Amino acid sequence: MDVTTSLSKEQLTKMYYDMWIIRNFEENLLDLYQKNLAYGGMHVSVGEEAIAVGACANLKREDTIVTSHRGHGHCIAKGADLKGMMAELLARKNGLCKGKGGSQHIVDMSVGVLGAQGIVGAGCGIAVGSALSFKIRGQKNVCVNFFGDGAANTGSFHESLNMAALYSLPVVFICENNGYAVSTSFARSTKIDKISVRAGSYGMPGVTIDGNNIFEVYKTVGEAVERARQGDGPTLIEAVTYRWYGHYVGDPCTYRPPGELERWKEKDPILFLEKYLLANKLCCQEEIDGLKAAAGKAIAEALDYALASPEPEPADLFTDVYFEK
Amino acid sequence: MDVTTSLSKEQLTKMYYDMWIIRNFEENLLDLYQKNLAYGGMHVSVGEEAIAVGACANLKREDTIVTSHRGHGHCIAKGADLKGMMAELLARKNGLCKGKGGSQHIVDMSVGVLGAQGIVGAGCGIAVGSALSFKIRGQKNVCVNFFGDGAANTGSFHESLNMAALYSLPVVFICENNGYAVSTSFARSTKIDKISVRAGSYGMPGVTIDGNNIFEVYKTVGEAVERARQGDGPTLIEAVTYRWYGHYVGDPCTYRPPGELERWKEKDPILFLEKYLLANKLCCQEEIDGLKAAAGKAIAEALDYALASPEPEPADLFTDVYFEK
Amino acid sequence: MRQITMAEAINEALREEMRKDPNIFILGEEIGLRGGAFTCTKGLMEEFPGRVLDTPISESAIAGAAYGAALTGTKAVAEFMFSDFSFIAMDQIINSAAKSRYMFGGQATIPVVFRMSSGSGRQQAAQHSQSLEVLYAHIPGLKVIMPSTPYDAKGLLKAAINDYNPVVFLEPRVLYFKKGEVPEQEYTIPIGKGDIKRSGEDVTVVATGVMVERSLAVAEKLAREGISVEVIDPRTIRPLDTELIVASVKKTGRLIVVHEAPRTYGMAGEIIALVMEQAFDYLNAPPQRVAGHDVPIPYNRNLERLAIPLEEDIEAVVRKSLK
Amino acid sequence: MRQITMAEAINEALREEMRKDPNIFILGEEIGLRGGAFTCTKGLMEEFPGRVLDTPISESAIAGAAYGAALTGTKAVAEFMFSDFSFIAMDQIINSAAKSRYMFGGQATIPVVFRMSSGSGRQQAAQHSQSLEVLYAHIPGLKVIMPSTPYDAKGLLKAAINDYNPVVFLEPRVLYFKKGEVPEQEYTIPIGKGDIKRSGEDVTVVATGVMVERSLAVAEKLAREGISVEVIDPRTIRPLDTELIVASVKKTGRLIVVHEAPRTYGMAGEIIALVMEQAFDYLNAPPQRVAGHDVPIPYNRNLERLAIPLEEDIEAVVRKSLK
Ligand SMILES: Cc1ncc(C[n+]2csc(CCOP(=O)(O)OP(=O)(O)O)c2C)c(N)n1
Ligand SMILES: Cc1ncc(C[n+]2csc(CCOP(=O)(O)OP(=O)(O)O)c2C)c(N)n1
Ligand SMILES: [Mg+2]
Ligand SMILES: [Mg+2]
Repeated sequence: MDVTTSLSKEQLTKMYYDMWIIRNFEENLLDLYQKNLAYGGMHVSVGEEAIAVGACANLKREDTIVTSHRGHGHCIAKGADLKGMMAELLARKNGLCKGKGGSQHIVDMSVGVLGAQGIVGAGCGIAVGSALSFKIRGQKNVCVNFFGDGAANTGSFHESLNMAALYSLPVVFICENNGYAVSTSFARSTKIDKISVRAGSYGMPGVTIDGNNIFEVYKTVGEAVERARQGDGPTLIEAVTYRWYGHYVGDPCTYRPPGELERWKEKDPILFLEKYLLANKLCCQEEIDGLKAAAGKAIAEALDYALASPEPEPADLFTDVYFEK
Repeated sequence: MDVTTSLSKEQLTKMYYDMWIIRNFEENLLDLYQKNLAYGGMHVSVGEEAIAVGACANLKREDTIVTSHRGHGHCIAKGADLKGMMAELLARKNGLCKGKGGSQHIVDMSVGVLGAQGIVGAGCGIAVGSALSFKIRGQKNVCVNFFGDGAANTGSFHESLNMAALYSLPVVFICENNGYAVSTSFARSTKIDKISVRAGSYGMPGVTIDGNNIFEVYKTVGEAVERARQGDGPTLIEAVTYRWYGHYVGDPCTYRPPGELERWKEKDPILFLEKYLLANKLCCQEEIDGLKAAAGKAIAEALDYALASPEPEPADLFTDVYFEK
Repeated sequence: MRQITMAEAINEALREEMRKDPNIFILGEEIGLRGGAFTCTKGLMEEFPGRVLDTPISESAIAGAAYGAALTGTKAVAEFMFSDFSFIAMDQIINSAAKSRYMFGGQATIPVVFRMSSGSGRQQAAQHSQSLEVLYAHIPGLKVIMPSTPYDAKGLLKAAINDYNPVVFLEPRVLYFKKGEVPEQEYTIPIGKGDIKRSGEDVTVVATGVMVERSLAVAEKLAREGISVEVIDPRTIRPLDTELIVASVKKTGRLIVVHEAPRTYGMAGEIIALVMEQAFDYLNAPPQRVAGHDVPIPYNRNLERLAIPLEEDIEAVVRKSLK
Repeated sequence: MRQITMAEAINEALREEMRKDPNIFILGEEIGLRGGAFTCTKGLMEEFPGRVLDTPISESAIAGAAYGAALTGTKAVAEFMFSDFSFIAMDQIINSAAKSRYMFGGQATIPVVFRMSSGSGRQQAAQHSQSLEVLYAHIPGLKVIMPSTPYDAKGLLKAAINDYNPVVFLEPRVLYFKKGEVPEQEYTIPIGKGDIKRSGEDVTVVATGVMVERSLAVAEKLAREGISVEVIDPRTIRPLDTELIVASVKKTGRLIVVHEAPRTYGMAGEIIALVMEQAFDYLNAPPQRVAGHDVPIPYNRNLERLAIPLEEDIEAVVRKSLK
């Protein structure tokens, strides 16, 4: 893990903090969902935070991401406005989508968050489009596309990766293999062991990594981003991970073998980094506690903001259908 | 090529004859198209006959095939009614589709020809369905799906091959890589060299063969068919070949580098088998000439039949939209 | 009579037909082990091993395989969790399934049902809430069904499974867990036959899906004022029971069509045009539409509620037509 | 005035806009090296290196990439060789492009045009001959255009490219190589404005695409008998120029809608319903539809010819409406 030495304490603590922001944000959501303040289709990524944070730590503001239905973490890691996100999930007028999009359509164009996607697999094509944009405009930017193991079985994945490779586009495809697509285990959706082998079908590099090890994520994505930025084309990265809370809020998770969740909890990506920070004396316990508390506070503030935001008005139903000059 | 020894003279001469039938059929079509007796979208496979004939020689009547827009050869090799085919291409009432389908929708359910497809890539899913049918009914039959290099870039290809492998279905995917999708060369459609590597994305065997060598085709497909029949799942076979006459009837073929066609004509699959038959003294020149003449005669008869067939009547416009008891 | 939910009714229809005919199979995402995102296929994988296939997230292969199986004589029922996902399968549904009998000059029969949950009402936003009946009903070769009660769902699904044509079967999602009367005895409902859900004399309201119960509530309310509303549920969107609708309009002289899908190019236009062609002289008032607004479905629940016709919207138009 | 074909007009529109704005690119199958299956993009790859992309046969990636580029500020024009292939891209066109401005609460503009050739007439059979305008025009968030002349094609395509909304641009295939007057000077035509192709007093004929010239021929013929037919081409299917149509019907008292797409759930229904709502009392005769038959398009050229309205069909209905 020589990558660790290249990361400053500031970077590392920011990563640690960001992961807590994501976890706090989503664990709050679970509660808000229970209270019927957030609703609809909602998918949390608790347990997978290292991928979002490790990947986005390599990106500039002008770089873009396209994410899936399980996108809160990616949006946060890319810098989407926390308050606007929370307000959106609460379907409020001050939400990033004015309450019209919700969890599956969170967007923050100002920081290159091109949107969560309700359609599994659709993001791959959109990412190709963003990368095409960069190439055509001569911008040295990169698009990162997050999606799940299930999405890798869609036609959109295939067509998009082939096109990205063909045009040598600046895009990094990150497949979060969390072992399931809803209740369907990875092994029940394809006969292959590793999604990364599919890179060979497009003539692009592919690699499988431990998605709960933020250093590995940071390093692998960093190299792929650099390659993309230099004009050397796309990469497929499969990051193996696990979602603690099931597919959707309320999922009874009966499909999980006993003990599986517990084993994965031992691989908690946040704890992993925390231990590293402590063991290497980069932080003392007090600092750790301070970072956690700060994250909690940021979320509480976002929640206050969201709760204070009004509901949209009936007239809002009719706006934003078309752009009008 | 030890396969040759397992083929009887009868089988070999039938293969030779069938290839001539296909070539005669299609070269006649070119003429009929000029005369405006056949029309619409029409794609001939002259130069690729060894794949159709070599593959279908492994199939039983109850086995099925699904083909593409370039499907005349496959239909003929699987035993579709020649007269009905010719009448269909002339848009006549006695055509296999009563004149309503034409070249891109030729079908002959009675011999397991499940239809040509106007939509590139669509056949892959249909083949999966036919194979599913066999599996669910407990029939030990196989479906062979023919498609082009261009089709391998469609989402349908990806989803279908993954599904076929997942369920271990009795289907053989034969990708005829003739170097072009319309005017777009293979190298301009993907970065990979061999389509057969894509088999690895689905956990199925994949192999690239010389599509103009009928022995290689016969043997490779034979093994794949046998594996499928035994319940051991699908195979992806890439058969490299070349279409002499361009994409569609009338294609000026300006995209071809000079000399390319000539080089491929030297690899004429019919001549290849003819030379083999003569060199190994399986046939004398007289027999060869007799087979050619017989093929010419069969096509002439089919054409007579077709020309004698009436046009559909106006009322036929309204039939066959729905099945009615 | 016994009351069951629409999800249960659908489950029974599948189970009964699969018991009778070993040549029927079903496929889709989450339909096996999990029993369906909306429980419609619960218990079927256990009862029919090998005939209930959990698929990868591959809508186009699902539809292609269902069509291919049907083409080769095995009756297929494919489930799409949300009708919105069926766009990915539209090539297979429309270019292959709908047209092949015709293209093949009658050589093929295509006993396939494409089941899909439809409509808004669960705050799932724009990509999980559409009502797409017209996109399918415009296509020659397809039949399109949208039941509004458990009874209709069961009877029509059984008919659809045994129809040798491709059928798109749209199940209003918010009705899955509402109960209604369904007899224990077997029955089917013919495709193409509408149902007079309430008879009346003053105005004909043609409504589909969720709009049927809303129209009935309005009819009930207006009845107390002596206004007699006839509520017709065509149940089958294609082929449409034109006869039933035209006869009703000839009786009442007034037509209102109510649907959840957006107004513009929605199904109301077709029904109004048909009635104009066949009963122009019988109309005492301009035919009216009460339809979803021309907007994507929003996430916020209050906005979502306003996006499609409410009882008060229907009531207002009925009153207007009687003026 | 100068006469050019519709294919040339489209080519000019693309060329002129690409010259003005380096931020426009085009992508599709066969559009570069070959210049388009119907020559619409001839010469553009040479003139605009890097901005004309030949794609693999990957319609869903074409549409996804076009949308993604537009979302990030690069104007995209995607070509689908046949509108029938756009089914494979419908998820991207409808679930992504049409809805994202709304879902994103106005954060996005989507300057993308999905060009596609449309209709029958070349004996390509059922999978290469559809008229799908209603499937797109039913969707809030999309604009849908179908020109009937080279002049309209050029002016409207230029407007579409510069519109910040997703536009589906349907080009009647059999009109590609017909010539019409197109000025040398630059012009655009506003989206949403219909055109009175011939004014008249006795009956309003609303026609689109190929049906415009057929309707005009009928009008010409009937004029000799003193029957005065007004022919309106809405040009934009969504948003529809309702005002123009309603004003015409108020004048003539008679409405006939003519389109190539199959009758059932076709665009005529919408236009008739609109006119009923806004001009019921002005109608002197029941509004009529002359539309494609409810069949897939057959291969045989005689049958194919009969599948869509002929001049004689239009004429018969016009005469009937005047009785
Ligand atoms: C095209 C499409 N099909 C089905 C669904 C329903 N669906 C939503 S999420 C999901 C599973 C996705 O699995 P995966 O890609 O592994 O992502 P994960 O949820 O595990 O993060 C499914 C099937 C959908 N949204 N879109
Ligand atoms: C989905 C779809 N896109 C585009 C086309 C137009 N088209 C017809 S054949 C063809 C090329 C097919 O190439 P390939 O698969 O290599 O087969 P070949 O013609 O070389 O046999 C194309 C693009 C189509 N029919 N269907
Ligand atoms: Mg997953
Ligand atoms: Mg090819």
